[in-house]
Amino acid sequence: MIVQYENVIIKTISRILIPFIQIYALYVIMHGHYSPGGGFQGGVILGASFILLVMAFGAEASQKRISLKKLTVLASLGLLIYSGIGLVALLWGGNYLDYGNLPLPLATVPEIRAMGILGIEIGVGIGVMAIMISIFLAITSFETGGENA
Amino acid sequence: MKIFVLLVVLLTGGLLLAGMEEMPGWGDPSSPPSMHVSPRYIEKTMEETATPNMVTSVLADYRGYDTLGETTVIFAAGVACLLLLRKDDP
Amino acid sequence: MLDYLVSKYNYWIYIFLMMLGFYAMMGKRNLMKKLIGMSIFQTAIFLFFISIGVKKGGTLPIMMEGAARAADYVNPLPHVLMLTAIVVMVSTTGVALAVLLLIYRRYKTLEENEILRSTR
Amino acid sequence: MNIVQTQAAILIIMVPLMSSYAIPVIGWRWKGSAYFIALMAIGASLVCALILLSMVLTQGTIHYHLGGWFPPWGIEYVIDPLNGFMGVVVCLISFLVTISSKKSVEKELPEKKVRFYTIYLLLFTGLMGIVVTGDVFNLYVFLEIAALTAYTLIAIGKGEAPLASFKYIIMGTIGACFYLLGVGYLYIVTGSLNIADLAQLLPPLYNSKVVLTAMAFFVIGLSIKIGLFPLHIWLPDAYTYAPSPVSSFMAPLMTKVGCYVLIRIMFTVFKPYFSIELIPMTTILSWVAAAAMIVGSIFAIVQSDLKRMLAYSIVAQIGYIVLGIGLANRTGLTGSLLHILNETFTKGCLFSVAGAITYKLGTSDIYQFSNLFKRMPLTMAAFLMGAFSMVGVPPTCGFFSKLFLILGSIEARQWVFVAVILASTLLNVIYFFRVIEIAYFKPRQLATEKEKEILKVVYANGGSYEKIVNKADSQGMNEAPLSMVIPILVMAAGILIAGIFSFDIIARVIQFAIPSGI
Repeated sequence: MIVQYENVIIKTISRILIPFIQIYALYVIMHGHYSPGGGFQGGVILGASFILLVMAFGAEASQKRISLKKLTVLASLGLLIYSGIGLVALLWGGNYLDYGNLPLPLATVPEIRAMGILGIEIGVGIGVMAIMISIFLAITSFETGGENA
Repeated sequence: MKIFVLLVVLLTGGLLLAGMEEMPGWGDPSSPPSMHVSPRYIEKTMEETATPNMVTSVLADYRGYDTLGETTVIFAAGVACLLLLRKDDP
Repeated sequence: MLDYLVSKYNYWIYIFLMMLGFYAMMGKRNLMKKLIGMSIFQTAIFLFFISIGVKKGGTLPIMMEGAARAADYVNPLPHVLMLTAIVVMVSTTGVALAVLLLIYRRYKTLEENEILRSTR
Repeated sequence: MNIVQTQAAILIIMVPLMSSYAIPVIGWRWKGSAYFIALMAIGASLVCALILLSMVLTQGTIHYHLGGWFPPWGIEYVIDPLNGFMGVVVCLISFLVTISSKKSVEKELPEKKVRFYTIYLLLFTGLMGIVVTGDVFNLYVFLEIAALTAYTLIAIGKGEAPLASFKYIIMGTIGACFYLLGVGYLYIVTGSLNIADLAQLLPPLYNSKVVLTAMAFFVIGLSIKIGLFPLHIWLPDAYTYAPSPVSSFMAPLMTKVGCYVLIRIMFTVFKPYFSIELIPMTTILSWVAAAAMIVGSIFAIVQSDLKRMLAYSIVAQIGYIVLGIGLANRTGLTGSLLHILNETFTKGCLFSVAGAITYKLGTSDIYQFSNLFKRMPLTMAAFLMGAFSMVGVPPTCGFFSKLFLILGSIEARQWVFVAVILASTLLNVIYFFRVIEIAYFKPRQLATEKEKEILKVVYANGGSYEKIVNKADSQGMNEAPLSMVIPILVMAAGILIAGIFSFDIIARVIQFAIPSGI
């Protein structure tokens, strides 16, 4: 379990840092097209900001913000977005994951494809973030919380 | 036991070194991987997917299904850790 | 021999790293050290794949202005394959750590010979 | 309806994949729904597999371009008679085993059902993804999904399961990384990742060392995955300590899909000419397989636990399949494919029987099976059928697959292998009929005190005497629940039907499934 000690320095610095980490993570997810980055890297950074939150403020504080139940639903949601976009492309003619057929109101096919890629990145980002945090919480709270047979 | 393992490791290493001759040298632009499939990714990325970052366009569009498999792997790992370590079901 | 060594040094490094991980996986007694060996083994494979894609004179695979010529940019395909392999490595290490936790909780040790003695 | 037909190649993966994402969400409120979603998803995949097989046999190979991109650039699904046949076999056995293991999941893992069925369905998706894909790297991704979920499912078991799972993780990762290295070595000399494209680009490079190393990586990596004799160390522990629903799902499928990948690599990616003449790969494999058959059977004889005995029996049967591949002639390969079908049905049936026995008796130790035929007649009848098929008694499918293997080795002038097959069959007889003998004939001699029951027998004339009766004997019919027994009987019947119609199956499916050029 994370040894919980009251250290004001860590708490204040992390309180300042976490919002900027999260904004940077969203930047990384969104700008997968133009700069190195994308769903996975952004999702991991977003997850890391929550892990910093748990380390600095202890598991109980973070329990209020994000519970394990919501995390699994969030992970499934991210993945359902990804495969859902593929399915929509399937239903609108075209093969699975063929973004050219997405019913987006954009002019040219490449732009629709770019938006399809962006949708994929968002789905992966959400999924990876939720999974990173749930793995971290599962492993750290194994001794006390989720003791299983 | 350790000697046996060391022998196996040295043998495999030697075989790998021997199997290295025909491999293209470091960074030579006319190596098969750089000539066969990837030129189309590089030249057609802007035309076909309007995404300057080629890695993202290959990752999400040309070989998008690999990424779906990959995300499923990480999803399986997440649910696996919860299954192994947590007692309560969601 | 020397030019052979210089022109293909990336393969030497990858083979050395891989054998290091391979030895650690099979030779080490402690289960955690086996896991670390596994990570070295997989990292060596990433190095091998990425070193395939390098082109002399090629830059980052992000399109700048002007016509795209294949020789200007590094081959993006190995990078994509290794993104997948890295995620696979992370997941396998995560599950292996969870399993190690279960083993430690049951046997109170990660030394292979102590575990085998208690199971006999 | 035609959208299902044209898109069947992807729906066979997409339906289980998306339902495995949905299970945790829906399971949040309705815990019992996890089993039904999993069953429906596997059923839908079975329907798609049957559609695919019928389409392949009528219209020839199906090509499905994912994302709309053409092969060397995008990922392609290629369904030909070989993986159509494998797909139907995998789906059918998964469907039956899922039904039969419902009760034991509720008994052994009561409060972990939702996550268990998510991982269970992902394992099924991984296996189907391996069978259907036509892209070498995509096969690695799904190989890793199947492997990762298998490690987890084994580690849930009690006792030494986590240790067995960790050993499997180490060896399985070495196997998967060797496979990935093989892909890398092929990529570095050809530049492509698509199986059909590789098959065209490779022939001029056949005598380069790099391609030789790639072949070595593939064969060693896959030998670890299928548990071929010298590299099978992880298999017995993994399948014994795993919970019984997991071992009855993984035992018939994981290793056979690995054999399919070996066939695909040796005869489709590399031309048969390369694997047979250029490097003696098939002769090496056949000698290793012969050793596997003998050693696997010998180890199976000395086991006292039914699941461990069946696990060693898998190692022996993998020897048969790889021997069929090693013979490298049409009859040998027909025998090998028919043996994959037979082995999947038989092991599915036998491991489900072991699951039912563990469900009822709480133990799978063979020496506790005294007069089990009286107590669990239907389950033991299915066990008998499975034993007959393993031994190769005529009407069952095992006889025909062994027959073709023997014909193949005669055709290949390998008399040693004929002797090895017969010897291994004899060893099979020993370890199966040992179980049947204990279960049928010998009542338990030394019943412990608490199990004795004083049975008061009252005569008509009032005199009475007390008879000491073994508790086990007096229980009478104590059959496993119906939902477990029916799938077991269906699988047993499947063994018989596959045997009787084996010539039709060969003529209509397996004949086309054999890669060309052999």
